[in-house]
Amino acid sequence: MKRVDLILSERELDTVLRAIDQAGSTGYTVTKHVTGRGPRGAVSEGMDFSGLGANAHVIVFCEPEVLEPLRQAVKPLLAYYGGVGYVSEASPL
Amino acid sequence: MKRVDLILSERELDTVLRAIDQAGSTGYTVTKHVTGRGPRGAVSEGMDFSGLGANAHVIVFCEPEVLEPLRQAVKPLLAYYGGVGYVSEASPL
Amino acid sequence: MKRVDLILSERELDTVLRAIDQAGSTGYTVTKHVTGRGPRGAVSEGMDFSGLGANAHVIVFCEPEVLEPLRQAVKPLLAYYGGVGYVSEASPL
Amino acid sequence: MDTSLVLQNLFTPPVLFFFLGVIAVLVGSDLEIPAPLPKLFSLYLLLAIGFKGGLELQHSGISGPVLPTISAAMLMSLLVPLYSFAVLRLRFDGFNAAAIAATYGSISAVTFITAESFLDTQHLPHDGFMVAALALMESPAIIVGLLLVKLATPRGEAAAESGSEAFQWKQVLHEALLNGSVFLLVGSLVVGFLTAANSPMSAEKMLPFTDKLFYGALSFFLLDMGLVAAQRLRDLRQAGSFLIGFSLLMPLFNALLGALIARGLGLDAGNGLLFVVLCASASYIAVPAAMRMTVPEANPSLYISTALGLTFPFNIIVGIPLYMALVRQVLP
Amino acid sequence: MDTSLVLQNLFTPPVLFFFLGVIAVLVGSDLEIPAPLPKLFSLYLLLAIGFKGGLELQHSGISGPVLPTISAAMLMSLLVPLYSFAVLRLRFDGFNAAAIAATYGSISAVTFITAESFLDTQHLPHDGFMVAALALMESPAIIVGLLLVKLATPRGEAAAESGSEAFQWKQVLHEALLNGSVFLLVGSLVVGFLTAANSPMSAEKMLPFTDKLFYGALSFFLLDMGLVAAQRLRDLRQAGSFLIGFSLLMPLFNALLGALIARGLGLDAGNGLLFVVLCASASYIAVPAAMRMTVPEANPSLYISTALGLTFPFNIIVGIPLYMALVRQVLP
Amino acid sequence: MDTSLVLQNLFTPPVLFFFLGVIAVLVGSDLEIPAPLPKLFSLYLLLAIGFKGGLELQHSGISGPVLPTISAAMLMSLLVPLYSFAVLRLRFDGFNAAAIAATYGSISAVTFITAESFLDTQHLPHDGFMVAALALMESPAIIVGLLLVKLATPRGEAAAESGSEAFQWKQVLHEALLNGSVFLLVGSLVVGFLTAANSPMSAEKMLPFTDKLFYGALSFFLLDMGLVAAQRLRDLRQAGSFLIGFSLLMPLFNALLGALIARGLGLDAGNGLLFVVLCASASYIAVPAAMRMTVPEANPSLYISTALGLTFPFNIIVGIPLYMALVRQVLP
Ligand SMILES: Nc1ncnc2c1ncn2[C@@H]1O[C@H](COP(=O)(O)O)[C@@H](O)[C@H]1O
Ligand SMILES: Nc1ncnc2c1ncn2[C@@H]1O[C@H](COP(=O)(O)O)[C@@H](O)[C@H]1O
Ligand SMILES: Nc1ncnc2c1ncn2[C@@H]1O[C@H](COP(=O)(O)O)[C@@H](O)[C@H]1O
Ligand code: NA
Ligand code: NA
Ligand code: NA
Repeated sequence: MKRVDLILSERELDTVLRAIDQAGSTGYTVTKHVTGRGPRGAVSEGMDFSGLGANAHVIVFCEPEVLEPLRQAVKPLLAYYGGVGYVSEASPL
Repeated sequence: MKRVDLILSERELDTVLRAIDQAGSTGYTVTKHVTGRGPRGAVSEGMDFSGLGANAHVIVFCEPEVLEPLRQAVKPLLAYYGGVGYVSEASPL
Repeated sequence: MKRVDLILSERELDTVLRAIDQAGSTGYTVTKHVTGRGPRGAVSEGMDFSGLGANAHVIVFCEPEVLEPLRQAVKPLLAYYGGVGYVSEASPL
Repeated sequence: MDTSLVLQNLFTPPVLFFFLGVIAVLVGSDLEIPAPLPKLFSLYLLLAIGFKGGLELQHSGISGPVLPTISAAMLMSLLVPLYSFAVLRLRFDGFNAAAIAATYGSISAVTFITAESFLDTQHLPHDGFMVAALALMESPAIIVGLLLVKLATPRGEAAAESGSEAFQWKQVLHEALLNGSVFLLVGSLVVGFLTAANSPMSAEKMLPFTDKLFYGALSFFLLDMGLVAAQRLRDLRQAGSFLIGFSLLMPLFNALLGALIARGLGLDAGNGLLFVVLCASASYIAVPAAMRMTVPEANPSLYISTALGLTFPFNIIVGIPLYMALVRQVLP
Repeated sequence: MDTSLVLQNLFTPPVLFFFLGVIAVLVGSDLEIPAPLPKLFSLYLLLAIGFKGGLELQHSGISGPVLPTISAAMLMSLLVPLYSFAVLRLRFDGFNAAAIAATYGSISAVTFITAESFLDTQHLPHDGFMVAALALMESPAIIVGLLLVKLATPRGEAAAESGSEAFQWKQVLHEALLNGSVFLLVGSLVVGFLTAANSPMSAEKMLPFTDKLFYGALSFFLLDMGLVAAQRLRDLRQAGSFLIGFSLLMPLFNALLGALIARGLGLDAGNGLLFVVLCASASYIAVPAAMRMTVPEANPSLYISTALGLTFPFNIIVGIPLYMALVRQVLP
Repeated sequence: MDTSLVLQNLFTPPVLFFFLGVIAVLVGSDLEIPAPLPKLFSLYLLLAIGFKGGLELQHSGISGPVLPTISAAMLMSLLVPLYSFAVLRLRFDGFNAAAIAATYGSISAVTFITAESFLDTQHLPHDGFMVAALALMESPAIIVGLLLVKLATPRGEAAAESGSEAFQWKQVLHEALLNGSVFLLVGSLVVGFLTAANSPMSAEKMLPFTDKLFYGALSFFLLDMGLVAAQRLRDLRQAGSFLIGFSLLMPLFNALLGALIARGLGLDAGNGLLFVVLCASASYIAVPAAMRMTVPEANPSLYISTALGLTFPFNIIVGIPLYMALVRQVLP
């Protein structure tokens, strides 16, 4: 199994979750109100109330087959709006 | 070392944490107010105030020996109440 | 690429984030209000309001080169103040 | 029926803000009240309603209709799940039927509070012991829900055959009696009661918080409830027309029965309406919490969406004035 | 100019708590108001200001200067971004210029609220329809911001050449009209209006929450705004002196224009000040949200830091009394 | 001693809600007030108490017993850790002894506030300068805590031998003086003082928030404190009977000393009680924050559990009325 970690702005979260569903994943987990720093600058807790909002951290455990459609759906979003996505190995407990 | 990720309802959290302790882990980390979707439907932030509550994400870094007792304690809980558990490799920094 | 997970008290967070920046990472992600248990005892949600505060979970995706300076900057902090750090493999989505 | 009552209910801030929340979801606004802020309001409302109920209970004393009314309320919370279960079994398996049935035996504190606010705008008095009735209707419904699972599901049969005890009664009683919201409501009632008896001056000092602020906080919370209820509405497509019909007709039936009992108890119009609302409302906090734990075989989106997505809005918007009209007809 | 006005504004709790927040960051205190608590206050302020505006609008009626003033306000929210864009293009690319320009066309609800509080301490009346003007200035600025991108950036040209539609207008209009804060403000206005018309007694019951608590909640929120604004100040080193100049001079110019328009509309001193404040303030909630989504090429730390780190503090601390003096000069 | 005082304190909402929280944990209810809601209340209480203290300080002026009292309070926050350390060294190493000692030199704002509420129910006046004393007792205790580590632990000796400076004094002073809660308390005091002096009308407008709401918010917060304190109680098994004895007897000793000093200062009963409460209470916010950072060798569950799990409940429930009786005895 694969583990995908996506970190992106809360404002694009719904779009990304729809893409995950369509890629055929059996599920996902979301942590909101996450902050951080990346190439496009810092996202701080202080801005959570403002229009910019904070980040969301999405974790997807999925079969390797799901990876490719997920990549195709999510990568353009990350490239356009910012955010990062990484894949690692995981096996069911 | 192993890294175990457990995602389950906050309502079963205490039971699972006790199981982790008994399995002999040196510690664990918990993020609450986590949402997501799985085979049993969606857990949304809007329901956080209701009786269903949100999910919790538990991370355990442990020796491989701990894995087996952990699995035996936690898997029945996940099977009965819902939730997922995955294992991956990790080495101390 | 490497994935580094650091779990430490929110009170040392700023120091650790500065160390991450100086080690040359392109970014990091932070989840605050995280609780847990470790060798130095439990950190509970109930104490979030008190002076002890809760934990923070920091994730860093970085090139292998960054690992060594990161380790040198962060390990003494973890050793002195408590907290854990683990490394695993990850590849870009 | 008096349609002006519906309008009088409709054009009040709590109901209008509820609508605003519903509309926000329907038109796709990104308005949200992030967790745990809704929890703050729900804790506050339970604390305030309990405390005020305790003050009033101390002043009115435990006599007259108090004990009969509370007993009747508890009886209803046992009875409603029984006949609800019979109806629901026509379409659902025992687990789901039991979980939904328990939901309807219990109550919605917010519906009760909204009904109290409605009574205030109608200048109709009501009594603190109704809050005690409210508090005591949660636990029986939870227990009867699990009894139904025990008696009428494969899990129950398997346990009976093997002679083992598949049911962790300790856990169920714990959930039923010590659930956070039940505990806070009952506890605040006791605190209010003790304060009124021993320190009237400090009771007075609580009022800006528990009383003056109440109506605004209720309105704010109903904005969130509108958001949440509308999100739940979507799940109901999955539920089908049987359940939709159930979630609208069962409250009406329970209301009718409740009105007749209120008449038998000799309640006045204010307490009568509250009694009816207790019978007609369904729980989306304490009971789902307990059901999730004790009947994990049931699908939460069924029981919570019916209670929260349909019965709750129905009661808030048309139910309360409708029940008021009913109470005026039935009570002498 | 009357410096006593500056002092009268300065020594009020909202402004002093704002300062306290700024100082906390400057001296390095670890004081923080963790998320989502600031959201609670910002939701509350929008709800309360909308509701009170709705009540007043119902009492004053929609006549006299109401429609002309609202129209003029909307016009300003179209106009300001246009000439701001022209100025900003001297230094910035089209994307950044458009995003910053849109920010200045829109408004800051907290600045408006602080100005209302200032008027109250000056015993100057003001009207509910100004809240409607406030609510209606967000959307046009967002739309004009995107039009600027379409007309004057490479993305726009590429789209025009290829004949394709690179701009998701649906998404933009959605952001412009259904943005959570715009929706809550307009919705609360309507709720207030309907409540005042149909249930004056329940409007009364809202006041402890929406009215009495307001000043204190504003002060608390401004403590947080002070923390946030001061954190943003750091980003401004990156922005350079051109943008710093812009963020202080553009509000002054907009204020002057606004004062002349207020004179033309025949507004009194209270509404006149509010009109000027609408023109002079810049958005750090609705517009950045929309810009992030529709102009991701722009650097958020530029547009949000100017609006929040400089223009906002400037307006809160010296702007409001300055504009008051201006209004007294310009209005007959 | 007058047991009616104990009962008069017990049957007030703040203390009853504190009990309710304790009971919730003891019986195993899942009632919880999720983070960061408790933070909201603790920030609110600090802001409100500071602001009100500032208003009163402005009215009373800085004369008479003001400066002597504040000086005496600061002296006590230096003195208490010294003799506490001597006692604690009988059982603990230097690090733990220093951290616990510092805790007892400092104060608990919530205990102080509860004592003020108690005085109000007793119709006893008290003054704003006591809030200044409260604010100024945190920092000295933190500094003396670190001095103890420096003088009496292996780390201190190692640093002295090597001639190096193992202690980051800058960091300690920063924690001591700019800690968020100290900063907010002192800041709000200054804001209140300046507001009362310059804009009495706007001070008036703050009162519904800072004053009217206060008692209810305190009660709500004490519900949470009850939950937290009871959770901490469990840790105390680990602590052993020596520390349990210390956490109950040391406050009594400090109270006695405080009462004698209050007599020497010529304080009246109201301010006298507050002075005693300052001496007898222990910090679970500012000092633990500083100790965690500057003495990481010490075990946090020791110093925070004693202060929060035992001394705090003891003071809230029996301490305050006991000290009242003491003050009545000792003061002329
Ligand atoms: N190297 C990284 N490691 C961990 N998180 C990252 C990294 N780079 C970016 N992020 C996260 O992704 C968010 C968006 O990044 P950006 O691409 O700058 O918009 C940041 O705010 C971080 O939370
Ligand atoms: N494939 C998955 N990847 C990540 N999280 C998951 C996945 N499946 C389930 N979850 C999480 O586990 C929770 C419980 O799942 P469930 O088994 O449906 O009760 C969900 O709400 C998700 O947060
Ligand atoms: N084995 C572990 N697995 C996961 N998290 C851990 C582990 N050990 C410690 N932690 C986390 O690190 C924090 C600090 O640990 P400590 O070293 O006890 O100060 C704990 O509160 C946990 O959140
Ligand atoms: Na019912
Ligand atoms: Na503007
Ligand atoms: Na003390």
